[in-house]
Amino acid sequence: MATQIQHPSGSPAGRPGGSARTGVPPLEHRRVSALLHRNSWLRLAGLVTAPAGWLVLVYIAALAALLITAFWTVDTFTGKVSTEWTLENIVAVTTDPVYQIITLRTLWIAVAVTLIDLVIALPIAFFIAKVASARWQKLLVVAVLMPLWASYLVKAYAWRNVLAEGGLLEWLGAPIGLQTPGYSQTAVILTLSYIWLPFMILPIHAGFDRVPDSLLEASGDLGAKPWTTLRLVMLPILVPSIIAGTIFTFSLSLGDYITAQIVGGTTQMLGTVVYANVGAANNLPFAAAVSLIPIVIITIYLFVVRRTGALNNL
Amino acid sequence: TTQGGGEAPEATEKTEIGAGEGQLSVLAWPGYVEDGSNDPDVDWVTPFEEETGCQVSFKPFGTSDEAVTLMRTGQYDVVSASGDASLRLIAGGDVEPVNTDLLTNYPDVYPFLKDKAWNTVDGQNYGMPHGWGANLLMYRTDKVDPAPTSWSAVFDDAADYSGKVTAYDSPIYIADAALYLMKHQPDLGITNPYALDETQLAAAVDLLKKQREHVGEYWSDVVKEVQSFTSGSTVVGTTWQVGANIAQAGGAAVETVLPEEGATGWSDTWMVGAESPNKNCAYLWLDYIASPEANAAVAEYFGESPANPKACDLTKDKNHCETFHSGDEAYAEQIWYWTTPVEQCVDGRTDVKCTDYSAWTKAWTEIKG
Amino acid sequence: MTATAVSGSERGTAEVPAIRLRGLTKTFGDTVAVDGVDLDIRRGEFFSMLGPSGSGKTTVLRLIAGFELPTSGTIELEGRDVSGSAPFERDVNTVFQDYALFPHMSLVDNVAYGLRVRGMGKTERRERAAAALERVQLGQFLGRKPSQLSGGQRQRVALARALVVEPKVLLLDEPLGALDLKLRQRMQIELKELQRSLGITFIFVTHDQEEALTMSDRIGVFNNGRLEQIGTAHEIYERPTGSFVANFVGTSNVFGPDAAAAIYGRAGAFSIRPERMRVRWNAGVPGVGGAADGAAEGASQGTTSVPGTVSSLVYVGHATQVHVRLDSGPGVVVLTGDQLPGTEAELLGRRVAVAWADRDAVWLPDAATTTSR
Amino acid sequence: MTATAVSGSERGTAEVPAIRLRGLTKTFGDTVAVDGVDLDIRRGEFFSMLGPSGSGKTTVLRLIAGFELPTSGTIELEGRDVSGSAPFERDVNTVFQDYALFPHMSLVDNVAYGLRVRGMGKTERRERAAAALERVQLGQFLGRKPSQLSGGQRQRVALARALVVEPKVLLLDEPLGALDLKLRQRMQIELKELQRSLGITFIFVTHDQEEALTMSDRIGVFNNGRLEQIGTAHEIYERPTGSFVANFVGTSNVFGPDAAAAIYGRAGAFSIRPERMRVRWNAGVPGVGGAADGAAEGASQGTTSVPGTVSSLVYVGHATQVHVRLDSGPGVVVLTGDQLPGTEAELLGRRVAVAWADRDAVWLPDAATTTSR
Amino acid sequence: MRLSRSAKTVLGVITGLVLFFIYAPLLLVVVNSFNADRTFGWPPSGFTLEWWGRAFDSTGVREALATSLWVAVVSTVLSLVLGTLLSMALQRYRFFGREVVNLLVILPIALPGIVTGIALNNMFTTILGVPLSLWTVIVAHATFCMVTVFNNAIARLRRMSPGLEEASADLGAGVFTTFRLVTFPQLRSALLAGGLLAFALSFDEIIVTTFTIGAGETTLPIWILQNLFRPNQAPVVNVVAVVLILVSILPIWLAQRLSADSVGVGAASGRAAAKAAKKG
Ligand SMILES: Nc1ncnc2c1ncn2[C@@H]1O[C@H](COP(=O)(O)OP(=O)(O)OP(=O)(O)O)[C@@H](O)[C@H]1O
Ligand SMILES: Nc1ncnc2c1ncn2[C@@H]1O[C@H](COP(=O)(O)OP(=O)(O)OP(=O)(O)O)[C@@H](O)[C@H]1O
Ligand SMILES: [Mg+2]
Ligand SMILES: [Mg+2]
Repeated sequence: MATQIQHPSGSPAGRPGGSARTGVPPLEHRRVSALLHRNSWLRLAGLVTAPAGWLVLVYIAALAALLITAFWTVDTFTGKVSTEWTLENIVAVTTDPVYQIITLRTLWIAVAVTLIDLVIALPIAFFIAKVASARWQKLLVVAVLMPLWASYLVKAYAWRNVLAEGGLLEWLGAPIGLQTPGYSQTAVILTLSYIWLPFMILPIHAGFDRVPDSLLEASGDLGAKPWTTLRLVMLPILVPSIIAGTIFTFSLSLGDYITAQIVGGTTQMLGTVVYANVGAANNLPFAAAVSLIPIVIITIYLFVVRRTGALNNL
Repeated sequence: TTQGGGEAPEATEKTEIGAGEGQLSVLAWPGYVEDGSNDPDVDWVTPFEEETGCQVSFKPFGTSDEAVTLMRTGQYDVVSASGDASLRLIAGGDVEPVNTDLLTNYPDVYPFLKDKAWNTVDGQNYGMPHGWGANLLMYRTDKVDPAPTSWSAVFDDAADYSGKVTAYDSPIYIADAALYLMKHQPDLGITNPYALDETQLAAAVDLLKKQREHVGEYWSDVVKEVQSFTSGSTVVGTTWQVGANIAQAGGAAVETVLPEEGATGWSDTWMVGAESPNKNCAYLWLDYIASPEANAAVAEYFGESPANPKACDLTKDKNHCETFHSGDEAYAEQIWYWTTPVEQCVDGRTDVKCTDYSAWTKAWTEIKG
Repeated sequence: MTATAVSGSERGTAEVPAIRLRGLTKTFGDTVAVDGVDLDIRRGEFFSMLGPSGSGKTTVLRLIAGFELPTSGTIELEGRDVSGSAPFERDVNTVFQDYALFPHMSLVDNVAYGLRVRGMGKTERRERAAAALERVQLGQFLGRKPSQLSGGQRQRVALARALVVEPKVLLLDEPLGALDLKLRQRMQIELKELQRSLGITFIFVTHDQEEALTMSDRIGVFNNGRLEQIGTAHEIYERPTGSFVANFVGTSNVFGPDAAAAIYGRAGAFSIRPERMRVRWNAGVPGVGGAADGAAEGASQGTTSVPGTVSSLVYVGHATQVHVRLDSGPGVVVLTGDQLPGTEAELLGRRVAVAWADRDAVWLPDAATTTSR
Repeated sequence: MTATAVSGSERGTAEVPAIRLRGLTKTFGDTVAVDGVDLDIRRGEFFSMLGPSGSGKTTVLRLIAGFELPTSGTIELEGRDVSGSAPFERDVNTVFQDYALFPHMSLVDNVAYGLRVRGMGKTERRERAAAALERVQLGQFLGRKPSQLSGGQRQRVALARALVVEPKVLLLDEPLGALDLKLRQRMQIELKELQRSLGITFIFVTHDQEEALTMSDRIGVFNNGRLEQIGTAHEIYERPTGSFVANFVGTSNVFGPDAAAAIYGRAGAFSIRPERMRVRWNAGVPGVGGAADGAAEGASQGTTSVPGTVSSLVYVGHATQVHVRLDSGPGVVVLTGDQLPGTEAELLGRRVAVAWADRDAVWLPDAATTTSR
Repeated sequence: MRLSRSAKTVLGVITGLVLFFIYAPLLLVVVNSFNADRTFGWPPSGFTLEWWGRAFDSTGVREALATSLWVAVVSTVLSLVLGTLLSMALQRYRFFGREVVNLLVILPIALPGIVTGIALNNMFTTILGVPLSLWTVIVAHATFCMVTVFNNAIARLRRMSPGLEEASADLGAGVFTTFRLVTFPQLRSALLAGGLLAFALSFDEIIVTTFTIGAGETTLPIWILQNLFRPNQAPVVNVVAVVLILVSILPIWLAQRLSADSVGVGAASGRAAAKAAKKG
């Protein structure tokens, strides 16, 4: 039958001679494709030029320019930048206790936000990935994702109302004697934790989802109770996902100034200082010097976690 | 040399207003330029556009400092500059002198707003006065007793309401402390809160650092501040009249007072960008915005005193000008309008160098800590 | 089959069996994965579960290990009912098909894991783990990560990890499935030897019948969630109780009721193994031994011979499969190790007779039942 | 081997071969994956590549298909040098081991793909694809996605997809590797029949020797990137040219030079297949046939018999492997289909003789070379 | 892993609490959009639909929304193109500087927005002399949105069998045809997920936008920032936020369904494929 369909005329033995083609069009000559196929560097160049060029020309150049600016000064009255090299700004930023305190405070806020989010995200991500039924899983992921679309500003502002004296938090917490922390550093930590929480849950959830069930079963099989399994098997495997989450929460918190403005009361963060200098005081060189602090911190962090494979889990 | 220590660049003054160029880009405080997109009832841009054919694009700024930064890009034709921005703009050559003769509404403007340090350099006028207001002291009548009459409520006596004091979030607020010191520590020799030498600044910074311990929140946004007052998170602190109005309208038990020391305040001037390609539209705007109708609408919407007395008749709230002490020259006299602190002391001292705005900025960061 | 299953279990009643399953049933939604399995497995036994894909082998194993809970029925481990216990409460360990080695731990930590969660000190558990790895010839790789090993090596790590905690029963789910032939054969021998020397009960899942036949003390053949037959390799191979088993285990020439009636004049079906048949090459040559028409043309001494035509020859190295289309219907395969009396071209289409000893015909009791299921 | 390879290629010189490889070499960094392979494959031939894991089979296939470019050497397709061409410029198609079906396309679109990229109109290509699917008995599943098929079905789709563009040569990389035994056997038959009816050249990679033996016209045995031997199944199995081939293809009892010298008084090594040996069960019983000490105790008619002890018995269903440790050293395996003369317990440790016909001993020319490599 | 019923319950309760923590403030936003009190005192002083009416009348909101959509769409498209190219380059090739590029693509999202913002602002205005406009915003957004597309695409590419592209070439398709017919369709859902995230990031971006937007242009977040603290506008902002949340359900649901990186069918088939690959 096969032969009949494929070769209505002629015997199959005729085929190998190559004469009895049944109208399959011949292969076209594709010069460009063939060229690309032969030269892998050409393919690579075609792929990498535009995005890498973009990143370097737009972003790295801009960062480099900013770094250079940090060594300049500005005439504060006319606002003209003087391009004489000086370490004045850098020295001021690194030695002035005010900036050291602000840096430490900002770091503390970022670390606290990261830890809070981590502690909240772990159980819920675990529940979604490994306990909830397939249908619930989908619903819960959507439920976690949705707040991402509510405006950041609106969320911060909502927290302003929650935290207000006599606001939602006090109103709810009154029976258990809960008091609002007011507009303060604590408020900033709370609000940032809230805003960045989905960014922590999602990668951790994906991480949990990737741990094969058989590993968990193997652990139970070898006598480990669920808690031990979590500690010895799940968490180590999750490390890259967790770090991916912390990159978001940590770096987003590190550079924030709007939340600090809205609920921070008197709290100053690094972002506040940068913003005050560039947006208000028109002192870009000094702002650049201050922004070196988060750049250095984040770069070090990225460099340290690079080898865990976390960067592939963002 | 100018008063500000910067060079006032020579510019050829305009001699007539020609036909509009068809477009105008405006940099202003939020609320100064409304085209009905936020509230259909609040619209004074559309009539201008219809009248002159100049299409307005608008960019708001949050603080005077931001205004200076933005104006420096040269992308704006006109700007509403407060006193703490105007001198910097003039010195930087970002704005150019204005031939007030071409502005039909200029003659109507209150005389006490004309030819002032923040809008006139070397006798050259740099713009059209627009409106002014004072930084007042607001307090919760139910929480603050007795009613304060002095800024000491937020300085020396701030501990009474620790954590519930508010202050304006800008380096220019240092002037408020300086004003307080001027009255309470005369031996410091402060004669103008915008002319502080190193020791005077240090004293002001000290005062503010002490205040900082009791500040619950710094505000740069008047509604944010009103909210804090309404909820009770804040009970005493500096405000604008408009804030008090909103709070009272919302039923909050607040009252304002112009304290015995006097107060700082702002007086805004519309200026023309030096590199503006739309000079005709710019002049048309300057003239239009000080017209009684427009000035009334802006003053009422933003909450300040109009510069044009004729505007007082056109406000919806007939008491507006009274509430804001519009024509009250005595009241206006008590106000130290925002001026950019510069090295060359604005109080005329020549024996010392004054601290400039960048020193104030650094000091402000230090105060907030 | 039920009869067989019970007979299987009856043997174990004297002593307490290592594993006793009674009426074990597991359903997933509408699918009945395991359907009333009764089974006793003796201590120290090498028991294989054989069956086609989806027949429920893995599910039974997972029920025993405790990863799934039975829908109904009970599981006893050395006389103790563990039907509802968690995996970590059962003295049973599993070697997973995909090995399930912890990717973030070194080999020695993988193997020491079971001891670690039992609270053994670091030095001791590492020593034991090292010894266990030594036993599976991986003593030199202690510090490696699983990803740095080949499939066969991983399999041995999984084995060491399961054995180091000295379970009473070891469950192995197609542990050799992913290995290539040579390696699989070597591992079969190693596994069998290990089991003998340790005396642990092995329950071994495979769908490779040769593997099951060569390694097991007893074999359970699964089909559709049920145990079709339980018995030794010999019993399963030589005396299948149904056509399913006859066909699944090894190649069988099954003669249906019609053919059986024609040949033996008896209702029912029977099967004969290819290697039990002989081809009489000269049966079709006139004068040497005339081809009979129709039915049984039995020579003396209980031998039956049926005429047919050679349809193909397949050389399999150690022997040749001769496919013969019988005149009376079914095509049969004969496996012959003898030299063929001619080239392939000469033999194709030749008239021959296929002969077998009557005692090699296995009567299938359930042929009818099986087909109807 | 070089000699063998060249002889293999010599055969193909009369007509233009479908594939001609000359000095084909491929290195990945330090690894020499393919090492100077010369090979001619005739048109319409079913050629299998057999060899252990990592021996370079897949790499040769990928070189022919054009997925890799050779480090040195040339590839000719029907006389045309294609060494540097892209895959889409070669009239060769591949059935991938994991099938590589496009998951986002229905079966019919998968199969029509090759026609689509050649610019054939929608109606015509779908008709042809449907016909091709019909041919592999999947006519009723046209609209399904690959994920809805079983392994065997996917394999057939991959086949249809490759065949519908009518390639001159079809490359198959372990197409049956992932299937279970029964299905694999069925697919082997189907594949072979398809190849016969279409007359297309098949190059078939496998590491399952039985598969290679049963299906191929010729087999090339790979080892370490080189071709060890090329020949028909018979040649490879019965006349291995080296101990690697003797051991890799089927089970072999290889006697080293020492043993060979002791038995036949001749240097060199030889091998004997287990099924060619016989066990003389009564050789150890006094008075029946005395056990000889030491060397060759040949009976007449060119038969050699060597004494030893039964060390184990493995039942493999169709036969039993008897492992005998010879007194003179090596352990050998004898495959016997006969009934054993006793139970396992009785036979273990019994003194027996292992006998074989001298003509079944295959002398390995390269024994020394192979070991040194 | 079998958990005890109590453990499951505890986890469920925690999840419920966290969801409450996530949604309570959002609910407050919803409530406040009907709150008659302009400064949102709690509990609400009265119910009003005024803000909703105003929001629908506000041309400012509509224009800002249109601007935001335009910016988000264009920068998403740009980041889709760039991110896909980059992911293919990094996944398929080992080249000098690969690690650096890998780090580079992450940098714009990892560094604080204000740093990115002032760096780009400085770049555009001082160095290049380009006037700020919507296009500068788009360039900035595409720069940091690229990474979401990149990550989704590269994750998918890693799972994708390289055999598929070989099969395509084998059947006669050239490099571009292969991309169009084989690679792209399989990347599609990953690109959609990445693109949606990019869209969301761009749509809600405020800090970088502040520094790169031109005069007279207003994106929705900028509009919100400008109006958040204005007496008559703040309640309208709440309305806008509520509408955004409601409208976002659709794209999220879509992304969720189409992304194999998340739970469900996709993941299951991915695991099956991995298993099959191991067997081979
Ligand atoms: N978790 C589950 N959910 C739903 N059905 C399942 C589940 N596990 C198994 N099944 C079904 O139960 C039946 C038996 O599956 P099981 O895995 O036990 O078969 P098996 O004999 O191990 O097959 P294989 O040889 O393919 O591994 C199959 O039909 C399978 O589809
Ligand atoms: N892309 C590659 N990079 C580096 N080494 C490779 C690559 N492909 C193959 N090799 C190496 O080349 C050698 C031959 O591999 P190949 O895949 O051809 O073997 P094979 O005979 O097909 O084995 P298997 O039976 O396991 O499929 C192996 O050592 C392998 O590790
Ligand atoms: Mg299974
Ligand atoms: Mg291979």
